[in-house]
Amino acid sequence: MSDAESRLDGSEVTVEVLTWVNRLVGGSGSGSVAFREALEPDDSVESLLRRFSQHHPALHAQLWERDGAITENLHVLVNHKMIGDTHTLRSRLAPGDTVSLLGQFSGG
Amino acid sequence: MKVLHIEPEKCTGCLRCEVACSYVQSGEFNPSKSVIRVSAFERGHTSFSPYTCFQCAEGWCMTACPVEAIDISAVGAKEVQDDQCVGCKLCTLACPYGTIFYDPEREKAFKCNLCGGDPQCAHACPTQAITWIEDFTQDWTGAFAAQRSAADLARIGATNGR
Amino acid sequence: MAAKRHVIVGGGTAAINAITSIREFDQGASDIVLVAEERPYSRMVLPYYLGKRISRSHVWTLSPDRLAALGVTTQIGRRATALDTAQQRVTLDNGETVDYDDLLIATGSSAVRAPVPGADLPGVHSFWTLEQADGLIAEVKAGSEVVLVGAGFISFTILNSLVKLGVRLTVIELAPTILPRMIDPNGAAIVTRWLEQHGVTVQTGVRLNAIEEVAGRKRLVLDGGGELSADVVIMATGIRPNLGWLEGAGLEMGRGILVDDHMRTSAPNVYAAGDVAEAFDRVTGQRALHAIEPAAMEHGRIAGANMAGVDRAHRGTVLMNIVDVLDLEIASFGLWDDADAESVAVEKPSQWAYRRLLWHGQGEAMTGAIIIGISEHLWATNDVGILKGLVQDGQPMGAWKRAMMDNPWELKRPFVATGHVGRLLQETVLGRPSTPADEVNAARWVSPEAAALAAQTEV
Amino acid sequence: MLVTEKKRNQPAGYAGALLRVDLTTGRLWEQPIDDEFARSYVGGTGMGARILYDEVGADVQWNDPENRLILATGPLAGTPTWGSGGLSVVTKGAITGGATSTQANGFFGANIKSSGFDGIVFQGRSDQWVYLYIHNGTAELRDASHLLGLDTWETQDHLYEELGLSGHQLSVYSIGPSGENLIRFAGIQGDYGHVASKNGCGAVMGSKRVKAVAIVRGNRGIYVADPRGVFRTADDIAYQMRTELPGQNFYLIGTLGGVTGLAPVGGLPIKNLTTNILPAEADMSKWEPMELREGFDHRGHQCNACGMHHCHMQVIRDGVHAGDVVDEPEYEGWVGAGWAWGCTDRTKVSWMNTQCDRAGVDVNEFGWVIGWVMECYEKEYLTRQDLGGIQAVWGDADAAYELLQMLCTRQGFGDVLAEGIKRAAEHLGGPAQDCAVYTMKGSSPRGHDHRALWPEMLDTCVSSTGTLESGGPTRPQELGLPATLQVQSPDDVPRQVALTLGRRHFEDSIGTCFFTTSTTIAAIAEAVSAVTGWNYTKDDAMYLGRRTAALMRAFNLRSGIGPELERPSARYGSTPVDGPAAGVSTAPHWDHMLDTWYELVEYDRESGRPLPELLDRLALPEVKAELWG
Repeated sequence: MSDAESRLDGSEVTVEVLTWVNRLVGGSGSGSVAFREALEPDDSVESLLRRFSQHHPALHAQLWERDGAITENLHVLVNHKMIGDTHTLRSRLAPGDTVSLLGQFSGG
Repeated sequence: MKVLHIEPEKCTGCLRCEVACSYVQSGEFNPSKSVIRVSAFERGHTSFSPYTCFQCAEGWCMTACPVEAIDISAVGAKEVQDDQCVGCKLCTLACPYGTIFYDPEREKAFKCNLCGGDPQCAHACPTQAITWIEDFTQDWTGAFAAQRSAADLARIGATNGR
Repeated sequence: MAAKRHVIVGGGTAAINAITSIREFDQGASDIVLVAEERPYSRMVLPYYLGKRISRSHVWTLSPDRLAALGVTTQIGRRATALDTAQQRVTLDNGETVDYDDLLIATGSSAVRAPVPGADLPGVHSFWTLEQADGLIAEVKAGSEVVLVGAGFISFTILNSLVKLGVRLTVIELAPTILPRMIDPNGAAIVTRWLEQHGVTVQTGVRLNAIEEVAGRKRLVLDGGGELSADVVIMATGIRPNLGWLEGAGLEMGRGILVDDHMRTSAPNVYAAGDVAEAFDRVTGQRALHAIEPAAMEHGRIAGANMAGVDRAHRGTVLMNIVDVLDLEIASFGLWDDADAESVAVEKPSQWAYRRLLWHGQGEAMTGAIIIGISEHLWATNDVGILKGLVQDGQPMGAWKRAMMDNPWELKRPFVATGHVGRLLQETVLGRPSTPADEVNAARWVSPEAAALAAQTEV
Repeated sequence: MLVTEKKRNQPAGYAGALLRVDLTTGRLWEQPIDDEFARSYVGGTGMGARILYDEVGADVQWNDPENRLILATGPLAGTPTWGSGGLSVVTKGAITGGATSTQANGFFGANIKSSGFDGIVFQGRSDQWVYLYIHNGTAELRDASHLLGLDTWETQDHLYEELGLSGHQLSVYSIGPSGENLIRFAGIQGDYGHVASKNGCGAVMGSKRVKAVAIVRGNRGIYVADPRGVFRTADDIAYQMRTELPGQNFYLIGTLGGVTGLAPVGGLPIKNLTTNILPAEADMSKWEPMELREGFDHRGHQCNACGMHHCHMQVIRDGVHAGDVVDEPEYEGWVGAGWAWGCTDRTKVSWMNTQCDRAGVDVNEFGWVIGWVMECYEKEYLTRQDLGGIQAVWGDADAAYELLQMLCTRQGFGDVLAEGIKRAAEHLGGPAQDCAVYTMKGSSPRGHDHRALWPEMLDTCVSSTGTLESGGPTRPQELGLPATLQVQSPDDVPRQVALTLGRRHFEDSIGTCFFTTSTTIAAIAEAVSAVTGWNYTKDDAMYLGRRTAALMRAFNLRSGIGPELERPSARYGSTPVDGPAAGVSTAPHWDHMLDTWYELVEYDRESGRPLPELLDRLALPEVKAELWG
């Protein structure tokens, strides 16, 4: 999906869906599936994801808890940094940012 | 006719069929009372297959019974009638597959009765290695067992001349 | 044209199977006459009757209703006394005669007592017929001292019941080990220990010289001066086929009536089955007397099919026995006693487990086996039947033979991996490809008259 | 030999007795499990913690005969609930000198219950090496001298032949050479690939001279209170596992997704935490989960009644070990037997993982030990001579295998490594010590880089069990946590670890696998209720879990393990120098996180003691008396 990245214009962000989570957006469950998503004014990480997931019912069903929060089962990264580091879910996104969704792993 | 169709390639050896079967057979979770039994066919504790009554053509157990305690049920199972069975074990001796057993507690023979047409082993199997479908009874496991045990057999052969 | 008349002499397992087979194939097109001394019952269940595990009514096999349903005419309570193969005629003990188009001799066998003084005293029992079972039941009480003379299969079938009835039991045997015609000395030693641990006294290598009546009890005088005292003596010293009535009939005889693979005797239209028939042994291919229930069943079924005009050959019976002693299972198959065999024997003393596998002439096909184990362990495996399957199928095991010699405890893998299941699934006694439920209804054939009667009574 | 009668009035779901074994005297006896004990401690870790607390005093060391080694299962074991073969091991461990709770699965739980017991409690020390044989209510110590030196798989192979059993007819849980030689991170391995690996429980077993526990799949049935309910709750959990997160992922691929899933967040440990940049030579396409599975001939190898596509065997396709049957590594195995020390050849890692299982060592600690040795070798803190000629170059699987042999037999420097990463590092001291990954309690982390995953670092450090105590938060809202948990938030992290405390203790008490209970605690409690007939709620489950946690905490305080040890080693707590978590650090927040955690779990911040009010609520007056006078 380098194609998507190279053609980003000033008003878009990349949403990349990694690991098994990309099965929920039509991927194979491995590697990365990336999308361009138009950025709207005042878009936060959360509002962008909310709009993005509307196009992907399987993801939508798993991403949002009943109370509207993002499920604990996914990690959200902005520009390859975990939420909480440089961004929170309410942080504004800038054009060219990359939001990543991937599965959580623990234990084993 | 529906049969218990077994695909050993799909069996993971979890023995959930035994757990479910034993409940139907004995009212408790007790795999020694299960009439479907999973064995490993490869060294290293792997390559498993379930094994149960084939409901064979003439029913060696059924014809051996001196008191006609084994009938054929509506779904084609050779079925032990507990009230008739005296526990003489002739059926266990006659069956060349080893799929009819004796319960010393109840003093009765017992075997697969296809759960009256709703086999619980097939329900319990998480991988559909056991299904209840229209087919002809056949040797489900022979080729699989031969293939998976070939390496062991070679090893045994290699130590033969020792 | 008059319907063909089948005459069956004897009411045991062979006879019953012959009758049901005839009906399965001819759907009632023939006449069947059953000549039996007693109302048919199952000998196999008598030990359970003795042990009060089943009711007396449970021993009957062919009830009058069932006989009627099968369209069988009966001469119950009659004994055949002579056979005229030229006239195709059987004479009964009341002087009547029955003519046959074909005849099945299935007169079974009788218990034989050791020929010692006192063997016929009251209180000395055999256990073979229902009448004898009734006689024994009347005498055996909890706390009775019982001596079982003979430690063979028949003895062992009633041993459980006797112990459960609470008798004090002693078993004596002429041979050096118990169950001499069923298991080898290693196995016998395990079973003997088990018996002793369960309070049964076992004496082997002991000859009984006489039985005496002393103050209402029996005294058993043994060779070498020993003696035993008992309330009840049971003689389980063997059985002999009932062939006396055939003297002069001209049938070819060995130890029994010689039959071919269709259960045909040397006389035209005369068949023999069960304990009287010297038929083929599956493993040796030679004729032998197999006085065992499965042989009677197979013989009867084959004879019945052929009598019904359906050509069916028998591949021979696997010699096999199973008996348990207080939940220790003991079984043997085929040529378990073969001096000319390569064999392996293993034991797990703490588990009371033992097995021997035998390979005749160092061949690659397993030809015999012995298995012993505690019931609750043994029946958690498929091994009993698998041993039968291996002997029955008789296929070379190739490299698996070595595996089985190395580890005789693991039978299922060699059995399955060598394709026995696939071959055995092709095999049935009567050679039918399959038995869907509707065909079984044929096996349970009911005459139209009986069906009509049943329909009426249901209303 | 102990011969027991079949029980007729045991609590539903239980075999009804623990098998007690005094190795010193050779005496075996039954400790009946009555309703009250079953209800209060459930099984596994719960019962183990109670026995440990009651019977092992302050002056008892891990290798003293008076230590107890408890191997127990729980009420769900042997039922149709997925993964119901569970074993939980509780003891005073060789690594921390404190309580241990470590699990394995396979068929232990199902087989031991069918043979008449819910668990085994070892005490004393045998003169001779023995193995414990259990069959249908009988138990017997048997000579094991002929099994010495065999690895865990060979031990099971050997007992199969010796006992004339095969496949699932026999479960063997044994120690390998590592346990025999008292390697401090030796575990107990069973049924080819299931390891209770933490806190040196295998060394404890070795110190008692028990080589193995051999359990025949017996014929004692398990009575349950509500059989239909047992099937229904099992089906409900299975349905959730198949269709909903987080279980769905484990259902489909087990833990195989960990390597590619953790790398993007900086959670994949590479070369002893020296970097988080994937090595150039690593072909990550081969590490995608389905590629890992399909890169080998794989064979199902599930635990009792389990429908997960989790545990498998693999047949190695190529290389010198082609044709070998190995256990498909868990995520932890891929790391400990490879990534942690720079080996990214999946075939070599897979093979090495099984060598660790066979030797009976904890693969996590193995990874940290080898990673540390290789780093020290690179930095010349350790020379080839120190290592008996081994060239411990990053990623060299042959060197790692030689080091494994060396430490399992305590030869040369292996004797130092056998003491575990903390003690080995302290032995060398200086800058070498600073490279080692461990906690001050002596334990080492799982195979994640916790510098990016703070909850696990905090959990590992405050734990009383020798490893993660709370575990990951499954369905956190159920426990009053927000759904979205920020794993690098100084406020969220201690809340998450604290409010989850107790869940794992309950899960590890019921006889199942924690992967197959990746569902709500309410659903788990309902399954336990169906089996036992006791109406457990979510709150009951957490209460019982918290109680077990408090017992273990009290035991650790008695053993001299307090809050002062609750921090990571220098490297473990360091700041990632590169990769996704570069610059992120727990250090500035550590005290704050501990403060918050202590407040929420209601333990005293200074002394570490559970507060009196908590102990009152948990109905543990004897613990209160011991801790507070």
